[in-house]
Order: sequence, then structure tokens, then C-alpha cells
Amino acid sequence: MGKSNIKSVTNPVTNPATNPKPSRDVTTPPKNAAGESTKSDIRASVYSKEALAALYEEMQLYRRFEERVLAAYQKGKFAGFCHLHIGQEALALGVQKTLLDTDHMISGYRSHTQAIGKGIAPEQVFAELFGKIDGCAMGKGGSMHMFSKEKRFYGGHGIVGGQTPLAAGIGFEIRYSKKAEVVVCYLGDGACSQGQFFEALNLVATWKLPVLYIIENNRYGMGTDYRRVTSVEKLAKRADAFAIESSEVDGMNVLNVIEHVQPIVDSMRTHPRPYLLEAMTYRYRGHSVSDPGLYRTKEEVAQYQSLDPISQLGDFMKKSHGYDDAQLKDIDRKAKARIDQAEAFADASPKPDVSLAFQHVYAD
Amino acid sequence: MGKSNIKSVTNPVTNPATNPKPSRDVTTPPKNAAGESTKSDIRASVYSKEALAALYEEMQLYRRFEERVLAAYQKGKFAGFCHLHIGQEALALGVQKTLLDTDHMISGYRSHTQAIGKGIAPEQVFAELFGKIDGCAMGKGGSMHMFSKEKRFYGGHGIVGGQTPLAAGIGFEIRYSKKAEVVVCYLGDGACSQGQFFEALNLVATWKLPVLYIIENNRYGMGTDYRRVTSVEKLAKRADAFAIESSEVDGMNVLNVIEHVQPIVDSMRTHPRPYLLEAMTYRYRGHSVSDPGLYRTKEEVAQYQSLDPISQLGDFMKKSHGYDDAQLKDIDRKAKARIDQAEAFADASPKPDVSLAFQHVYAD
Amino acid sequence: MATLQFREALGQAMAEEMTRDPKVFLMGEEVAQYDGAYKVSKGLLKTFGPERVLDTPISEAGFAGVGVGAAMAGLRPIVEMMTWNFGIQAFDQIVNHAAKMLYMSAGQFQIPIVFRGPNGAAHMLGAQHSQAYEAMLTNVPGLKVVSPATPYDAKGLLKAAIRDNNPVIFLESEMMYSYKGEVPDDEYVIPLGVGDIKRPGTDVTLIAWNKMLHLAMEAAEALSREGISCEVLDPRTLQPLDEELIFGSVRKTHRCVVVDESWGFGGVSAQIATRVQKVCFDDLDAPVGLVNSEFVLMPYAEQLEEAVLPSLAKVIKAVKETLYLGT
Amino acid sequence: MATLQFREALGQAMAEEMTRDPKVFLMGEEVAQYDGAYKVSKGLLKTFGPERVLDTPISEAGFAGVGVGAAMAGLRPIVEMMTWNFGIQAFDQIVNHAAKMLYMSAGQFQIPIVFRGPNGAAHMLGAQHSQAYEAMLTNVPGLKVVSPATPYDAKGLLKAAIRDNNPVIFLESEMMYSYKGEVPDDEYVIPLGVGDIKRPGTDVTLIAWNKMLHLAMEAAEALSREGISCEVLDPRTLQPLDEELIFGSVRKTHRCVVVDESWGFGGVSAQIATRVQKVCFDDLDAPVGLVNSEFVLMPYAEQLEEAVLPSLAKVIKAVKETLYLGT
Ligand SMILES: Cc1ncc(C[n+]2csc(CCOP(=O)(O)OP(=O)(O)O)c2C)c(N)n1
Ligand SMILES: Cc1ncc(C[n+]2csc(CCOP(=O)(O)OP(=O)(O)O)c2C)c(N)n1
Ligand SMILES: [Mg+2]
Ligand SMILES: [Mg+2]
Repeated sequence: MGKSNIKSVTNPVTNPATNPKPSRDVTTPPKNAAGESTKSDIRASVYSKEALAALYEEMQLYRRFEERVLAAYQKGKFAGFCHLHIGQEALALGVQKTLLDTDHMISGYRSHTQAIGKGIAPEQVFAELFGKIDGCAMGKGGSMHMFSKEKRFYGGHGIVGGQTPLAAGIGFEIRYSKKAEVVVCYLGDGACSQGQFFEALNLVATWKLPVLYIIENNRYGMGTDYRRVTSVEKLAKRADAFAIESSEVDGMNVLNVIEHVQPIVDSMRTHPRPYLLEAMTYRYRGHSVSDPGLYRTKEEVAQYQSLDPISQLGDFMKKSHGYDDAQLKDIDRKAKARIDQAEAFADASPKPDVSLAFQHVYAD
Repeated sequence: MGKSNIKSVTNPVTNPATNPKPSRDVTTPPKNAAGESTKSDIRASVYSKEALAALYEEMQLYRRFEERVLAAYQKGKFAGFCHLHIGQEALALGVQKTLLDTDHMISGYRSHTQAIGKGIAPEQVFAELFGKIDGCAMGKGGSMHMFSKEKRFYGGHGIVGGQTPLAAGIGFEIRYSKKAEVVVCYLGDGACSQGQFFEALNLVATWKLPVLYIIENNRYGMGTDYRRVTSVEKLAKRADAFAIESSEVDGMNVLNVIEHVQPIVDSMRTHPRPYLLEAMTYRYRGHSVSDPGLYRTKEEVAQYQSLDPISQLGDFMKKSHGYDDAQLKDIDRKAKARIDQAEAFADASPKPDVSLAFQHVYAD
Repeated sequence: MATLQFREALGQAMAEEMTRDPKVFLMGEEVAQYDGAYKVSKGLLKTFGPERVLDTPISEAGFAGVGVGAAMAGLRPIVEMMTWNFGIQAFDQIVNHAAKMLYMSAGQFQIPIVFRGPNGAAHMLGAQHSQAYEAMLTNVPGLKVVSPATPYDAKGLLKAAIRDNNPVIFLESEMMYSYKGEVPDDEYVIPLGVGDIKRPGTDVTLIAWNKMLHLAMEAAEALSREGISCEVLDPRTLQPLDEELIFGSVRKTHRCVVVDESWGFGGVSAQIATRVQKVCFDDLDAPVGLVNSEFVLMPYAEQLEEAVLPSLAKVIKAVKETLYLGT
Repeated sequence: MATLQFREALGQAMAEEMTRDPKVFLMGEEVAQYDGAYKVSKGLLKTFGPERVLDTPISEAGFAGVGVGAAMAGLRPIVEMMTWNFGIQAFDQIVNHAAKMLYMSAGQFQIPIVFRGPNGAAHMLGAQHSQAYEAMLTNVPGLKVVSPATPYDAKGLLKAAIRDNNPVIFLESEMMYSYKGEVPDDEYVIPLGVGDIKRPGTDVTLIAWNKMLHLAMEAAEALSREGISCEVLDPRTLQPLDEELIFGSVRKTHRCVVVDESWGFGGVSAQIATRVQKVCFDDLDAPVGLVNSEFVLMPYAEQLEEAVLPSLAKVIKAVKETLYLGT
């Protein structure tokens, strides 16, 4: 892993006393002397009961959303490609919690939950999947192409790796306009062998652009174990070629993610520069809904499911703040209700008129 | 720099006693205890008088060739782009001396001398420049596109970086056919920011292909100091992303180059795998013959010219084997005579018939 | 005769050629352990082993270039593009390197390589996964371009493509992989550059390939019920085009409609129209009619996608227009 | 009126637009400290500083994508491709991203970007440095394509391209950078999509753009001495095409010849021929004639290159053919 200077950066933003972040409901826990992330007893004192409930609810929302999407697909309510994020929710949520509304996000085609996290209503995402007029791209984008200019979610892209130079461009605008914002760009373990990604890394490093590239290492690109198609075990090493700071994080634990990413983001905001984070995670389902996933053993899947991000958070909440199963179930129920509402909204939304196909080819 | 295992590899080919290399007129000097390259007194005993004269003559041939090419261009004897290798001869020569005829080479557009080194007659290179039928590509390729299938010189390519995956493909064939050959692929300091190059690096590393990538770091890509368009000083670091072995060599001293590269090539031959070498060098002339090179100070050019590869070798020959200026001049005269002959040949060669333009679009 | 799926016909072609010639190998994303994203290479890894059937990283430019380099060095690679939408990342290697190498080297370095994969729209895959690339790829001398419509043609043409000493672009379709058709048990090869009359007729020459051939056949059938006889011509190879077959048919029917899934600005359909108006100027009783995808990007929603693609109604309308029949 | 070189006219257009709008910036290889490989951006670094005039690494896909991303975020990039032969490395970003973004996002993300650089053959640069790319780039909805032939048009069109809210491909030519022409001192903008009659005439409509316009003018001049009157039409913008101007001219002359440096398989010339035969079928007295580069790669040797490119003799021959005059 590239050496990180993050810890030594003096960053007023990370000091809650001098600069509280009102838009965030989760606060970064203080670091211990060694700068390591705190242990669970410290965490217990840092995360409020309400903050944890909010996290839990949002993570359940991601999960329930994708489950419902799968069910809708299987019922034939929509078609095309559909890539689910189930199992990878902690990363989407944890990273989102470190950002401000003014920050930017861009991703690949497995990005329903990231889009929702960035503020696109589940209603709009569902409607987009159903090809309805109230979709966040009026039904013209589809599962792989969620967009919201207002929420600064730049898509939803279908060309593996294609989003990585775009992220550099967004970072370029931040530098050009001298703003204290950051861009998060997600890509996969498969995507990180794309030439465009390396060109983008060189550009952000040379120009010191505030882009946080996050490799979601879910260990497979379609049916391919990532170790079969690259020569290194640690994908964050790709940063070394350009002396970009990098690190690795356990992407199955939302608190780990928040604590790891918050100082990175805060530091990038005040000292603009890129960063490459490799997040270890796992997708429970096949590559897309039509992939049976036969290239993995049941045992392997079960092993990762034993690290389930929702269960991990639930267990912590029980231990730290005395939550019980019934309470967690209640939260889950709220998430499900929200999904009911979103799907019903999408069901009711009209199909776009055929004339829409002829719009948006050129801007005026 | 990536850690190198080269030194610890037991390689029968590098032991001249058990496996003499008759096709080579320069032998690799033995290593000292620390495995470091030997000092000049040891060198003096290793390189014979004749071997040094041959090296000197070939390097002068490269130099005189390019000088004559420039003169011919300035006289209007041909047109188009023309990129000279003056100043970078030690690398071309030193690397060539470590190879067998059965090895493969591919390069960019600054490759007249490399092509000659690999065995294409100066006559054919000159004729190619003049767009004549006896050119190594019958006048259809031009300065940037020297080719010889027989000599295993795969071009002469005009798209910066485009040759790097091709080299991997040649390496693939070697592995496929289980041969003990290597591919040398030259690219520039500018080229090494091309996405294709990184994709190629990942492929050769994953598949363990015997490709020696040599970054000719002549410090400029056209008018751009390489440090302005990348974030690292040491370009060999690009290997680290893929855990490819790498090192740096002084490319202005032909003996350095030979001694550094020979064990690498020998080891790749028996233990197939890629290697990335960064060779520090300098081009005396502009990027192409039409570039006045105003982006560099006279002092800077003079400083590198004080390390001139031909003078360095000449000085060594004087010290080690008592050569004097007159003798060196004699050798030079031979080189010049060879160039006279080559140019005269090219002058006399006929222009291709127009019908040639319609051939070689498709193979039968 | 066996009844095979389109994908099986392609798989057989590769297997037979790999058996015949040890220099033929296959690489691409998911082609080995996963049997291909669309199962075209099913069983090849098991039969030929990991030296000859290789999963690549997601590096289209890189592995296309590896293919070209390997071809320079004497192998005969088959490179699968999971779809041509990703193949565009390899255009520098395909256009600047594969197509130009033989010429630049004055015949020294042949590039016997096949780049194959699905082209054009499937179903509700959106703008980045639905493009038809024949307009770009047929424009380049040095490349051959093939686009079969039936399992029979697919097998015979893929075998010819693999044996060809030039870079051949082989355009398939996700939608056709499960189409079934008869394929002889005995070996056969269909030469590149030879079109095929898929349905003889007298009133209008209807030219179409790949998925569009099936639409044209449907239209011909529907029109025959109205007493209009279409000759359906499948060029099968787009570069080079079987112009003589086209001109011969148009000289007979005096009318021509081309159905081309690509966008209608330039491309193969415009090339056919241009050549027909040039060579058959005095034979034509009506302008050459064209049916292309609408000149918009591909929307996701089902009914929008339908509105954008060539349809039965559009083809029938175009045919009737050349007959000056109101619709 | 000042007499300016083509390169100066382009440089002025960029300078004026950068002055007018702080969101406009320029990036590309050698555009800053070196003043551009062909000196088109001369002085811009000095005037606008290194934040707005940026030298990039040799990473066409990467910096094209940076441009597209910056446009998504609200800037108005000008991206110089040193030549379009290298621009093909960025086709994925141009075609899959720039062209499709507005549509995929249902109008949310505009991509106001100009990709500009020389296109086609210069002189003895060989196969990898001589390709004309209009056939590929005009085929894609969402892209506009401009290809001026005079300093006046170059300046006015580049200003329009920079102000346009869409990705605009701007095709220049190494050979024309030193061409001189009059350019008004006052500001002017030439709208995209509007062609120009460069020489009125009555017998044949001769359509050409970029370098070929000058060849067409030469041919018209030579033919006028034989009593043949050519109307020379410069579409200036290739996508969208000014079809009305073309049809109007052909309805008058009844004859049409297109001179297009690109290869003659599909492309803009075939598109024009296809549309003209369709819309002006009854007006045409002869098939539309086409002059393209020969369908071979570009050879290096001077006389071979000459034989491959459109020439005065070829244009004259094509015009006479449409007049059924022997040559
Ligand atoms: C350039 C390109 N090549 C191939 C594909 C087909 N494809 C879609 S997803 C995928 C695998 C990507 O894996 P990874 O980056 O690990 O992301 P994950 O699906 O695991 O989230 C491939 C090969 C594509 N969309 N784009
Ligand atoms: C893909 C591509 N982009 C741009 C160019 C134009 N170009 C030719 S040489 C060159 C500089 C290359 O510099 P470097 O790799 O350092 O090689 P050197 O010329 O120093 O030998 C550039 C930008 C090109 N030929 N190909
Ligand atoms: Mg993955
Ligand atoms: Mg250089």
C-alpha cells in the first residue's frame, strides 16, 4: 500500500469542536494515540443510539430495495441488465456518511444503493428501473444509468472503467473553481485493469485533483476471481505507480468504513489530492440477476455472509446500546414500508410517451 | 523500483564456460562479489580490443547514419516526420548486444538505429526513408515504420504506446510455442502514460510473458519535460502496480547497458517473465527534424552531451587498450564509408510503381 | 443435419478450427471458465485447455493488441469482445494496428485474427450497450466485416474468417444466439464476400443482415399476402460487399430497400444505396429506400426502444414507398 | 479585415471565447508551453495562464474523459487532439460517454465540449498518421461534426462550436494551417449546420469540405475554362448536414459530385449521395458521382500517396462523367 500522509495532516474539519458538521448524523470518533480506529467500547460512546438506528435503517433500506428489485425483475416487471449490490451495503453507506451534500459521486452500473445514498429518492430509482416517466432519468437510462444533477450523482455508467476519467474531470472542475469539495468514484476489481483508469490516476496525481477512487473489491468481475486476471493480490498497489496515497479497508463493517474514510475525505478537502482506497467486500448474488454464480462454492458465499454488514451493525447495536431483535425488526419494518411506497409509486408512474425517445439527442 | 530477483537466478546461459555464445562479439563481464557491475580495470580485461572496436564502429554507424539522414532531409531528399536517435545510441547498441538473432524487437517511431542494430541493412533503412522500392517496407512505411519479419523487427510504430500490447502478443506466442526467446519493446517517457501500456503490463505480468519493456527516458515527450505530465520522478515505478521486476540504468554508457541488461535477458529466457527497465538518456536534436527544441537550454543540452556515449566509449578504449585518436578516427571512417554506400544504394534504388499502392491491403 | 442454436454453430466452428490448426486460440473476457458471457465458447476450455482458451482482464485495448501481436508472430487468434460496445475501446488496435500492419510492412506481417462478438441492440440495455458498429468498421480498408443471420451461415462464415489471413470483424447478436437452424454434419466453409438470396422475389430487392434479415423475411412474408414479391438478399459479408449479387437483383426488380440496424448517416445502407444509384441508375424505378434505427441514442424503456429500432411496419412502409403505394 | 492564417483564425476564436467565458479552457498535448504542435494555441498560455491552458500527458482516452467529466460539472472544455489519428484512442469517451450522456440522463447533463484537431492526410506521414475520420464520427447521434475550409469559416464556426451545448467534433488539417484568408475585425459567429455556396454555378453541384474544398475550387476553375459551370457547395458542418442547401442546388444543376477525402465505403459522401438520390430522384440527370481516397491504407512514398488521394484529374473526370462527357 502506498504510504499515507493522511494521519499527519492537520485538518480543522475533523475537529468537531471548531467545525461541527451539522449535515451529518454520524460523527467521526476521535482517534486514539496511535491514530488507529477505536475499539468497540469507544465506539459505543461515540455513536448515539439514534445515529446507529439511522444507519441501520438506511442499510436495511439498501438491502430491502435490492431484494425488491430482484423480485420485481423475476415477476417480469422490467428487463435488461440488473446488477444488485446486496452484501456491499456497508461501503456505500459508510462512504456516503463521510460526504457533504455538495460533494460529488460517480459510479458504474451496480449503483442503485449508491444513488439512493446520494439522495435520489428510492421512488425515482424504482421508476427508472420500470422505465417510467418519474424515473431519475425518465426511463431513458435504466438500471445501469441512474443520474441526478441536483444530487450530484453523475451516473450510473455501463462501460467498465469509463467513469474513472469522468471523475477526474469532475475533480478538475473543483480545482478550477477552487472549491473545497471532493469526488467519490467507485469502480470494481475488474474495472481497475482498464487503461483509462491508469490514465486517470496519472492525471489526478499530476494535477492534484480531489478524487477518491474506491475499488469495490468484491473479488469477482462477472465469473472471474480477480486474482486470475491481475498479478497482484492488493489492488491498491495500483496507486504506487503514481505515488498516490492508498489504503485498504474492511468494507463489510459500516463503522470501519466511516472511521477509515472520514479523515481521508476531510484531508482531501483541505489539501486537494487524489486517494485510492481498496475496499474488501463481497456480492451475495450473481453478477447480474441472470447469473447463477456457479463459479463460487456455497461455502465461500456462506463465509462472507457470516460477515454480513447488517448483522454486524445489529450485533454492535445490541452490545453497545442494548437494542433487541424486536427493535431491530421495527427499524427493518420502516425500511420495508419505504420500499413498498417506492415500488407503488413506480407502479403508478406513467410510461413515457414515445416522443421522449426523440428528445435529449442534442441540447439547445 | 520493484525488487529484482534477477541476481539470484541461476542461469547457465550467463556462464560463458558452459555455454559460450558464438553469435555475440561482446561477452558479459563477470560480476563481483556484491553482484555490482565491474569497474573499469576489470572491464579492461574483459572486453577485447577487437570487441571494443566493433562496438565503437557500430555506435558510430548509428550516429553517422542519423546525421546523414538529417542532411538528406534538409536537402529535401525526403519528407514527412523524421525522428532522430542521436544521443541515445548506447542504449540501442547495448541492448542489442545482449540478444540472440532469434529474439524479437518492437519499437516506436524513433527506431532507425534499433532497426539497423536488429539486422536491417542501413541500405534498406535509407531506401525506406527515400520511399524507394528497396526499402525494408518497399517505401510504403517510411521513417516511422521500419519492418523486417526476417530479422524479427516488428516495427516501427507511429501510435505512441500502441506497440506495447503488440509486444505482449509476441511474448504470448513465445510462451504458446514454448520457446526460449525474449521480446524487447521500446517506448518513451511520454508513451509510458498511455493506458494501453498499463493494460499490457498487467497482461504480461499475469501471464508471465518474456517481454522486456524499456522506457527510453530521454526526459522529453516532444516539448514536454516528463516530470510535468506524470507524478513520479522514476518511471520504472509503473512496474510496482503489477509487482513486475524493474530497475534503472544509465543509458549513456554502452558497457553499463550491456552489463545491466545481459543478466536480465538471460534470466528471462530461462524463467519467462516480464521486466521493466528505465534507461536514462537524452536526445540531442529536436523531437523531429522540424522541432527547434526551444524548450531546453543550451546548457542542459551541453551537459548531456558531455556524457556522450561515443566519447565515453572512446575514452574507455584509450585508457583500457591504448587506442589513440587516429585509430578511433579510422574506425569512424569505416562507419562513414558504410553510410556513403547505404545512401548511394538508396539514391539508386527505383521509386515504386504506383500499382504498389494497391497491393497489401488484404492478404490472400 | 442437426438443429443447432446460433451459439452452438459458432462454438462448433471454433472447436473444429482449433482442432484443425494448433495455432488457433481464443481469448476474451469470461470465454474460458464461464464458457462465455453468452455461452458461445461452451466446452472449449475443457477440450483445449487453458493455454488455448484464455480469460482476459477487462482490458479490451490491451488484449486486442495481444491478439494483433500474436498474429504478427504467427498465431491465429480469435478475440471475443463481450459486445462491440466495449470493442470500441480497442479501435486503435483494430484500426491503426490490425488493419494497417500488412500494408505498412509491405506484406511482411499478416494479421490473421478474428474479432468477434455481439453487435447492436439486445433488449432494454440502454444507450451504452446497444450500438451497432458496422458503419465504423466497414469504412476501414484492411478489415473484413462479416455479419451472419443464421446458424448455418454463422458456422460456415466463422470457419472462413478463422482461416482468412486478414483481420476479420465478426458481428453477432445477443438476440440471435438462441435462434435455431439446420447445420450439416459434414464440414463446410462459406467463402467471405459472397451474399445469399434468402428468398427469391420479383418486385423489390430487400437487403438485410444479422437480426434485420429476420425482420426482412417477416416483411416479405407479410407483403406476399398483399401480392408484393420481395427478393430478400443477405449480403452476409459487409466488407467486401457482394455487389454483383446486389446489382443483379436490382436489375431484375428495379427497386431496392435496405434494412440496417445502424444509424442512418453513412454506413453500409448508404453505401449500398450509393452504389446501386450509381451502377443501376437507369434500372431503378424508385429511389433506394432505407430503414435504419432512428437517429437517436438508445433509450431504456421498452416502448421507446421499440420506437427507435427498425420494425415490421417501417420495413413494409419503405417497400411500399418504392412501389409508390400509399400506406 | 485582417489576413490571417488558418491557425491564427482558430487561435483567435479560442482566445475570444476564453475571454468571454471563464468556463472555457483548453487542454491537450503540447498546447501550452509549446504553443501547440501546429501552433494553433500560440500565446494562449501567456494570456490565460496554466489553469486554463493545460499540457496533458499522452493519454487521449484519459484527458478526453477529463473533458467530458469537467463538462458534466459545468465547464466548457476545448480538447485538442494532436491529430485525429490519436483521437481514436478516445472514441470510447467520445462515443459512449460524450455523445450519450445528455440522452441517458434525460437532459440533465449537457456536455458542452469541443474536440478539435487535424484530420486526414498531411504529406508523407504514412498509414497511421493519415486517416480521415468523418465517416465514423458523423455516424453518431449526439455529436456535431464541423469541418471548415477557410480561416473565415474556421473562426466563426469554432466560436459557435465552443458556445454550443453539445459535444462538437472539429476537424482541421495540418495542410491548411498556413492557408491565409480574410477575417473580419469585428466579432462574428457562423451557426453550425449551415452550408455555404463557395462558387455559384449551373451545370453540376460539386460538394466538398476541408482540404477537398480547395481541390473542388481548382477543378471548378479548370472546368469553367471548358465551359462547364460548377456550383461548389461547402457544407462546413457535416453533422447535421445542410440538406436543404444541397437539395436546392441539385434541383438547379441536376447533377452532383461529392469529393470526400475519407474512404469511399459509407461515410459523408455516401450519405449525401443517398439523400440526394432519395429526395432529388426525379431531378437527377446522372448518378451522384463520388471522389474518395482509394480504398487502400496510406502509403508513405510521395507518388503513391498522390495516387491514393483525390486529385484534380479525378474530380474533373467525375464531373465530366455526370455530364456524360468522355475524358
Ligand atoms: C469496457 C467493458 N468491458 C466489458 C464489459 C462487460 N462487463 C460488465 S460488468 C463486467 C465485470 C466487471 O467487474 P467488476 O469491475 O469487478 O465490478 P462488479 O461487477 O464486481 O461490481 C464486465 C466484464 C463492460 N461493461 N465494459
Ligand atoms: C497516441 C498518440 N498520441 C500522440 C502522438 C503524437 N506524438 C508523437 S511522438 C510524441 C511524444 C512522445 O514522447 P516519448 O514517448 O517520450 O518519445 P520520444 O519522442 O522522446 O522518443 C507525441 C505526443 C502519437 N503519435 N500517438
Ligand atoms: Mg467485482
Ligand atoms: Mg521522450
